[in-house]
Formats: sequence, structure tokens, C-alpha cells
Amino acid sequence: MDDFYRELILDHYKNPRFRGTLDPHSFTYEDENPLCGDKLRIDVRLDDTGHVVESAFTGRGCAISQASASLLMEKIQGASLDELRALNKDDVLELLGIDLTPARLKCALLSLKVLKAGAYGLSGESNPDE
Amino acid sequence: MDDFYRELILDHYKNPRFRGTLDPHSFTYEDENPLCGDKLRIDVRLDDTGHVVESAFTGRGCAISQASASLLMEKIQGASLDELRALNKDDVLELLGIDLTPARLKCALLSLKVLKAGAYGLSGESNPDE
Amino acid sequence: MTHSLATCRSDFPILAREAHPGVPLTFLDSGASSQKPESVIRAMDDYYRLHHANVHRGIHVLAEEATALYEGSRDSVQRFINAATRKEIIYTRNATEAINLVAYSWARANLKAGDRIVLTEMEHHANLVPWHILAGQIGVELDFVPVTDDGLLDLDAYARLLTREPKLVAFTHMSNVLGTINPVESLAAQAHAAGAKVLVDGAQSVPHLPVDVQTLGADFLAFSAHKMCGPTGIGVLWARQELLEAMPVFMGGGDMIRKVTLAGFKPNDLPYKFEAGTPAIAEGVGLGAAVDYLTGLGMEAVAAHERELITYALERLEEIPGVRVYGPPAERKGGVAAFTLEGVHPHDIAQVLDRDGVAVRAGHHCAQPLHERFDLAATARASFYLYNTRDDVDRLVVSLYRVKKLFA
Amino acid sequence: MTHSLATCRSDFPILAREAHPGVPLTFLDSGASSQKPESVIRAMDDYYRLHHANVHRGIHVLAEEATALYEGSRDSVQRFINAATRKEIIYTRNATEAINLVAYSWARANLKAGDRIVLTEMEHHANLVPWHILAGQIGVELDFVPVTDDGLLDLDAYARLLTREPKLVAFTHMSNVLGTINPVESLAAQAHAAGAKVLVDGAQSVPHLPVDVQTLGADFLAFSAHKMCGPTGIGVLWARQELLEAMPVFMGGGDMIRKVTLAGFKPNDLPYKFEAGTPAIAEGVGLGAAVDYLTGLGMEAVAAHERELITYALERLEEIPGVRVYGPPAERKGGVAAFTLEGVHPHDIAQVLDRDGVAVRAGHHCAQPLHERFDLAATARASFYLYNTRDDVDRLVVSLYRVKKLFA
Ligand SMILES: Cc1ncc(COP(=O)(O)O)c(C=O)c1O
Ligand SMILES: Cc1ncc(COP(=O)(O)O)c(C=O)c1O
Repeated sequence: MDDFYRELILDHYKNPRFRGTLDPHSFTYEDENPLCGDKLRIDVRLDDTGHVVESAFTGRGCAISQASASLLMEKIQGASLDELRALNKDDVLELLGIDLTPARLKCALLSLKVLKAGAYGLSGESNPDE
Repeated sequence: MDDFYRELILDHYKNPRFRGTLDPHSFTYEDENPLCGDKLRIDVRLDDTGHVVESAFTGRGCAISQASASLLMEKIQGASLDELRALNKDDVLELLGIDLTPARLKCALLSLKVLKAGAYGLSGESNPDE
Repeated sequence: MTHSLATCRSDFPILAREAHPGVPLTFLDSGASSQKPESVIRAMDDYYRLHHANVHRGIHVLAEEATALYEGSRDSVQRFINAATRKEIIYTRNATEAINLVAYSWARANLKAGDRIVLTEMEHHANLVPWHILAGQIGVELDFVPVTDDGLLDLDAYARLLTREPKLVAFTHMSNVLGTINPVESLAAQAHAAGAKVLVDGAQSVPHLPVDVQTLGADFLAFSAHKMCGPTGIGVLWARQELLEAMPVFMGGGDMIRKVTLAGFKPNDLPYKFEAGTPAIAEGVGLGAAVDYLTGLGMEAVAAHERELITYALERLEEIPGVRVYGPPAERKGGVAAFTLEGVHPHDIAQVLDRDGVAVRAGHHCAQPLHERFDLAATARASFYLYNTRDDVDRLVVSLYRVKKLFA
Repeated sequence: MTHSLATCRSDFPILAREAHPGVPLTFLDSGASSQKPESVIRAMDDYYRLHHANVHRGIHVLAEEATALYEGSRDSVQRFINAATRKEIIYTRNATEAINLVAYSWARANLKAGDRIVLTEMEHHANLVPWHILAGQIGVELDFVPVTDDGLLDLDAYARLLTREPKLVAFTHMSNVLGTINPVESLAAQAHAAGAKVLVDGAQSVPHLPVDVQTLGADFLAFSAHKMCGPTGIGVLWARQELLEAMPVFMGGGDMIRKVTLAGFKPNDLPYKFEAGTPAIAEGVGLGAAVDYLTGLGMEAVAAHERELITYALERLEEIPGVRVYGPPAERKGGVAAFTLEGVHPHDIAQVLDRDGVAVRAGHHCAQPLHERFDLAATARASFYLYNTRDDVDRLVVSLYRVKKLFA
């Protein structure tokens, strides 16, 4: 348990960074994990060179999904659109720093799924990682 | 095995009594056991007082079903219509004189079923013993 | 009876395992699927080691033994719910398939566009989605009895919905989230008076309460073996014989036929008419053993034991600041406590409890509309069965305090 | 590989039992349902003793273990038939349900009155009755490829039937009576050229032959676990992902949904979209163990072993005066010998053989139209599997001579 709910995760859950919405934004995307009811929206503003100048998330969910969103927002500041698109599961797991059971993996990866769907301008269904 | 295929049964199978059809008859009925493909027809001629004067069967089937038909024909000579209707499973099993497994019971009882359906003038489906 | 209930915990091998090294298992997830007693596991194991062959048409010793064991289980189930005849016991994969069978066979033959079906807001997806599919295909209309804040059916609204002359009323006997035990007899009587047939989802009631189809008032009853000490892979549809006789077949294949030609087929007699292909034989044997086990304990005793446990559990849970339990008070419910803890997502609750060996379920428990109704994305749910004890409740409570502390 | 086949008989506990006191068991009824090796029985037993909980949505150790075991079996099955993805492995109750699923979902969405379906005269009822039901409901027309006196499909007639532009061609890979192994690849290629989809009934082939869906040419493949060393209560529908994606749902309930509201539902992703309600979890675990067992032996070796046995069996049987075996010569068939013995009804054959411990099946083997075709009410059938030996054949032959003597 102390693995699972490391200080870092609880801290990001209790004190999320980059929480909110952006207006205007370069892209926004929202999706949910219907099986657990977790919902997440991510807004991203890019500069002229296609790098993230600001990003923010709102939503509801468990500590894992919220902390992973917060950690992901932190990570992508300054990243290029291509870098966003190249993000993968391992990047998120590395941010969280814990082993996840399959049932919780979906929680952890919701933010990644939403971010990439937005970055690709694609529907959630056809997320290339699926 | 020697129980199952007693001399009596093999004898009635190999040398069936009362095999044939009757014309005219008081009633005739035919049915089959679709699961095993056994088919049986029984014709009965009654006298004025409603007693069996003659009966006959045709059909195809295993030794048990054929012998039970032959034995049953033997038994009902002279019986009244009411006696036919009152015949039951135990009467047939007694005639055969063997213990039957559930799968073979249907073979043994086909002749009874056909006879009673004819005697009641009912369709095979609503045979009161079912 | 009560005596064997007191010691029955040791009949369940899995309850002796540790959840994690050094951490005992506190299994509070029987609402999702119960554990199996030794007698059930053994019956299936013996079946495969000693008696297996395909059933029904075989003339050899194994086929005869397998058929006797499998069909014997149907007699046990018949007695268990007091059905009039074994012909009324149709084996399916689970409660879900039993309800789908009614939707595909009875409903498609008897309902047409514009006909109404009354369901409730507390239904499990198993008693919603088959009707959604039907509505999409033939245009029946679905009405839903609302659930009150206390977790009960709104009976006034029910009476109003019945005035629209539904053809079918389908509701759960016991909610798998709220624990609410619905007054089936009076609901069914009203439905019948309005001219509707009544389907009762017994997935949660048959395992936990005495259920007698002669007095229940249902026309159809669906339940699953795996929630009542039996194996996965088998469930039951009970319906009155006349209804089943009049219904068209559902799936086609071996065993459900009397005769097949290239031109067509004649269906077999009940119950086989609705059982296509090689049945779940070992599972039937296991279900028979489960029903015998429950009969041995006595369903009155089982229900009383769970009533006592849920009463104690509600007391203890409600004493924890921030915990809210959904559903009616203990007198009106079975052994299910769905709850939230302020500030902590149910997934996180379940995850932390698991580290203490306490197995509860978190999510929507296949009742999304009910969670919508209470404006919840998810709840945590502790569900009790005959092998649970007050100690299990105490361990849950202790662990919940740890959750609170971690997320404080 | 061959080595383990040689000794595999001892892996099957039931084969050590006596049929009757003092009479060893000679099990020649695997075509109806195979026996199970220790590893399969043990896997299910362990599952219930150590790991059971409901799968998929649970956040506790048992739910995670159960899910991993159950879903792991899907990976084994995927590899076993070389499917492109695990999403293509749909669990059903049996082969029969798999075919019904195609009839209810794919066919009802894609066929209309007057559309044609080509079947064959050698089909099992499982691949006849679902189409009869469909014909009765939506008015499709069924054509049947005749069977030649040798027990082969009449390929000229097949080609002619294809000119009528059927929408579906559905046939068995291997006949459960004649043993005929149909040339699936070329039949499928012709069907595809004619614009039809191809359903292959693999109930008898997947247990006995190497089957690779990448080269088979089928669009749908149905089979049952219980005929391939696995448990009762579970079967498989394989179909290509695009097809499955495009198909409407069949049964509704938990697990097969993404989201449910009072107004409707969204189906889940594959394979879950077609799996409604609590699945046959222990059975999935058992099927996984069965597939692992067969993979360990090697399906090439299994097929070779059975080829050798059937060659020997046909030789020995045909040497008995009055015995007639139906179907093609050994080179074109699997390990099935359906036969008659002049003057003795197949039921009587089976009954007398049983007294010698020899278990064969007697009847129409769920293939009434095929028996009609050969003007037979019934046959006796000996069917072989990996654990059978030449000794088993010898015992069958000795016992058949006793039958002859008794009925002489
Ligand atoms: C060729 C064939 N198809 C289909 C089936 C049906 O299999 P199941 O009864 O397991 O659904 C069988 C087995 O009896 C068979 O032999
Ligand atoms: C009330 C209720 N109905 C139906 C079901 C469906 O049961 P199964 O998944 O065994 O078909 C369940 C179990 O999840 C339930 O709790």
C-alpha cells in the first residue's frame, strides 16, 4: 500500500498541479473511463513553434488517475507536439513510479489517452495506442 | 449382459409374435422415438364387449423395443379396453424381467406408449403417462 | 442448522488462504460471486475423474452416470425453489442469459412496437440491456420505476406506470447495490392485475433468501449458480410450464430437438427445448451440490445470519465519519453495503483495503443508471454471505480507518 | 512429443477406472466428449480453492488473480488457432452457441428474405437448426450440398449451388459421423469467389487436427472445449476482427457494455462485446490448460496418432462379417468409425459392448439428415482420441464378435 500510495501520488492527488481549463487553447479533449466513471478533460495551448506553453486538466477520478494527470501536465510543459504524440504507457508508469495491476492501469492511462487523442485530433476510439 | 439380453428377450426379438398389421382394426396408432429412430405401429381389433380379439405390431428398433412389443401383444390378448388403458411402465418391465437404464427405458416403453395412445384415441404427445 | 452455519466457514477452502503474505483474507465480495464449499469443488472434481461423458443419448456406463448426476441436479434445483416440475428448470450460462432467453423467445413472440415494459432504476445491466436491445429491434417502450432517496422503489410511480398497461414488468428481487429487498409478491400481484407478465431477477435473492416460486408471484425467475456456492458457467431460468411450452425456441442445435430433417425441425420437450448443444454438465453437477449444501444449512438460517451481519455492519460503518451507506435500513435489505467515504475515490478505498486483505468491490457494480440516480460515479461495496462473520466486519472497519488516515 | 503421446494415457484419471467391477474401461466415445487430463482438472480445482472471484472489475487480489488466469486462457486459445488478436476469441457455452451467435448477430444484420445459405447433408444439428430457425424467422433459403456414397461432399453440386450466390456457406471441417475431413481451404476459396462468407464448424477438427485460422480460409470458426480435453460449459467463436466489429451485439448484460443509461447502452470492445454476464471463469481456466496440454503434445502428433489408429481400426472392423463402416477411407478421415452390424440394432451393439467396458455411442449422433441420406435410423460409432491405443481397437473387435454371437 505504501508503494501504491506513495507520498508523490497522494501529494499530486491532494494538491493537483495544472488543474483548470484554458481559453483559448490549441486543443482540448475529454474522455471517460466508463467502467469506473473516471472523467478527464485536458486543454493545451501551443506556441507558434508547436510547443506546449500551458496545459490544464479537470475531471474526477481516483488518486491514480488524478495524480497521473497532474504528473503528466508537469512533464509536458515545453514539449513539442511530436513529443506529445510519442508519449507512451511507460512514460506514465515511470512518472507514477509504481507497479500497477491491470485493473488500475486504465486509471493511470486515462490522462495519456485523453492527451494523445487531443494531440492527434482524433476520436478517443481510434487512439493509435489502443 | 446375460441379464440384459435374456433368452426371452432375444427369442422375442428374433421370433416376434403378433407381427403384422390388421385390416380392419378397431384402432391403430403409430409413433416413433425420434432420438433413436425406433418406429412402432400397433393395430388392435376389439370384439363387441370391448375386449382384444387380435393385435399386431410392425416397426423397427432395437431388441428391447421389439421384444417389449412382442411381449406386450402376447399379454393383451383378451384384455378389455380399460385394462389396456390401465397398463403402466411396471407391467412392461415385468414382462421384460430386466432392469433398464434410463437411456433404454424409452426403447422398452415405446410399445406401451403407442398402445395407450391408440387405446385413448389420443395423440402421442398427450399420453396421460407422460 | 444454525450450528452448521456457525462452523461453515471451514467448508470453504479459499477462505483459509492469505490475501498477501502474512495477511489473512477477508472476503466481502460475494455479491459479485460467492466462494465454493469443499462439497461443490469435490463434486465437480469427482465428476471429471470418474464419471464424465456426454449426456442424454449414451448407452454406456459413463454416459449413464453422467446423465444421472447432471439430471439429478435439476431435481435438486426444482426442490430448492419449489418448482412444480423439473421441466420448468432451464439451464443457461448465467442469470444474464436467462433474461436474454426471455427477451429473445417470449418477448419477440409476444410484444410488438409500442408495447411497454416496466423496469426499475435499480436494475443490474443484465435486466436493462436485453430490453434496450429489444427496444432497438422491435420498438417496445421502456418505463422505469424511480428509486427513492432511501433506496426503495417508488410505489406510487409504479402504480401509475401500470396504468399504461405494460406487457411485462421486470425487476430485481434484491438490489446488488442498495441491498433493497423488493416486495415481489405485491409488485407481481399489481402487475398481473394490470395484465403484465412478471420477470424477477433473482440473481441476488435466490442465493440469500428462501425463494418459493409457488408464492413468489413471478412468471419468470432468473439466477446464477456462481453467486450461490455453485460454479461459474451455469444459471437457471425458471418459468411456468405453460409459458415455456408456448414460447418459441431460442438457440438451435443438438439436444433441443426431437427431430431434424433438411426441411426443418421439431423442438424437444421441456426443459431440453431451451438447452442447445452439449450442456454445462460438470457445472450442473456443481450446482446440484451447491443447492444441496444450501438446503442443508437452511435458507431461513442463511437469511437470518446475513440480516444479523448487515445490521451490525451498518451500525459500525455509519459510525465512521465521512462514510455514507446507500440503501434502506437493515430491516429492508440483504447483506450488501454500498458506501462512499468522503474525499476518497472508491477505487482507492478498495485498493487500500486490499492491502489489508479486505476484498470489496469498487465501481458501478453493473448498475450505472442507479449510480447516476444518486449522482455517483462509483461506490465501494461490501457484500456478505453465509461464511462471513462479525470479525470480517470489524476488519473492514479497522481498514477503513487506515484509508481515512492515508487520505486525510 | 510422440514420446509424451505414447504415455499420455496415464494423464487421464478416468481411464484408470473400471467400467464395471473387474471390467476395464475402453473409452471410444471422445467424439461426443473427450476425457480430461489431470492438468485440466487440477487447474479448475486450484482455481476454486485458491483464486476465485468475479473477473474484470475487481480491485482485490482474488479478482486480479482470477482475471489474469481467465484472460490468460484467451491468449492460449489465440495462439492455439493462430488468431491475429485475442479480440477475435469470443467465449460461448459451446460450439452450438457460437454458431447461434453468428445466426442471431451477423446473419440477422446481413441477410434478408430470399438470401441463400449453403449447408451440407453431413452437418451436425448444431449447424442446421440455427439456420432453420433463421429461415423460419426471416425467410432465408437453405441449400444442401449432397454427400456421396463414399461420404464425401459432392463438389460438382457445391459448385452449382455457389452459382446461386449464397451469402453464407457453413459446413463442418470434419464430420462427427463419417469422419470425413472436408477440404476447407478450397471450399472456402470457392465460396469467397462466389461472394459468400464462410462459417466452419470446427467442433471435430480443432480437437484433432492442427487448425490455423490464417490459412484455413474461414470467416467464422466454432468449437467446444469439452471435445478437446477441456471442461464442459465453454466454447469458442473465432471470427476476423473487422467482422466482429461490424456485427451487432447478441446478448445484453454486464461486461458486454461500455456504458449504460436508462435510454440505452454502448457496447464494450471486443471480445467482451459478445460476452454478456459473468463468464464461465473456471471453464476458461480449464480451456487454457487444455490448450496448453494439446500444444505440449503437438497437434501434428495428435493427428498422426489418430490417423494410424483409424487405419488400423478400419482394417480390423471391415474384417468382421456383417460390419459396414460408413464414410471415406482412412486417408480422408479423422478418428471416427460409424458402423452397423447386420441384424443388430446399434443400441443393442452399444449395450452389449458396454458390458465389456467398451464405450461407443449409438444413435444418430445429432446428424439425422445424414442418417436419412444413408437410409439408416442409427449407427454405432467408435471415436478415438490421443489417449486411445491399438489395444482399444482390439477390445472393440473382440467384443463385437460377442455381439454377433449373441444375436446370431
Ligand atoms: C461436428 C459437430 N458440430 C457441432 C457439435 C456441437 O458441439 P457442442 O454440443 O459442444 O455445442 C458437435 C458435437 O456434438 C459436432 O460433432
Ligand atoms: C441483481 C443482479 N442481476 C443480475 C446479475 C447478473 O448475473 P450474472 O452475471 O451471473 O449473469 C447480477 C450479478 O452480477 C446481479 O447482482
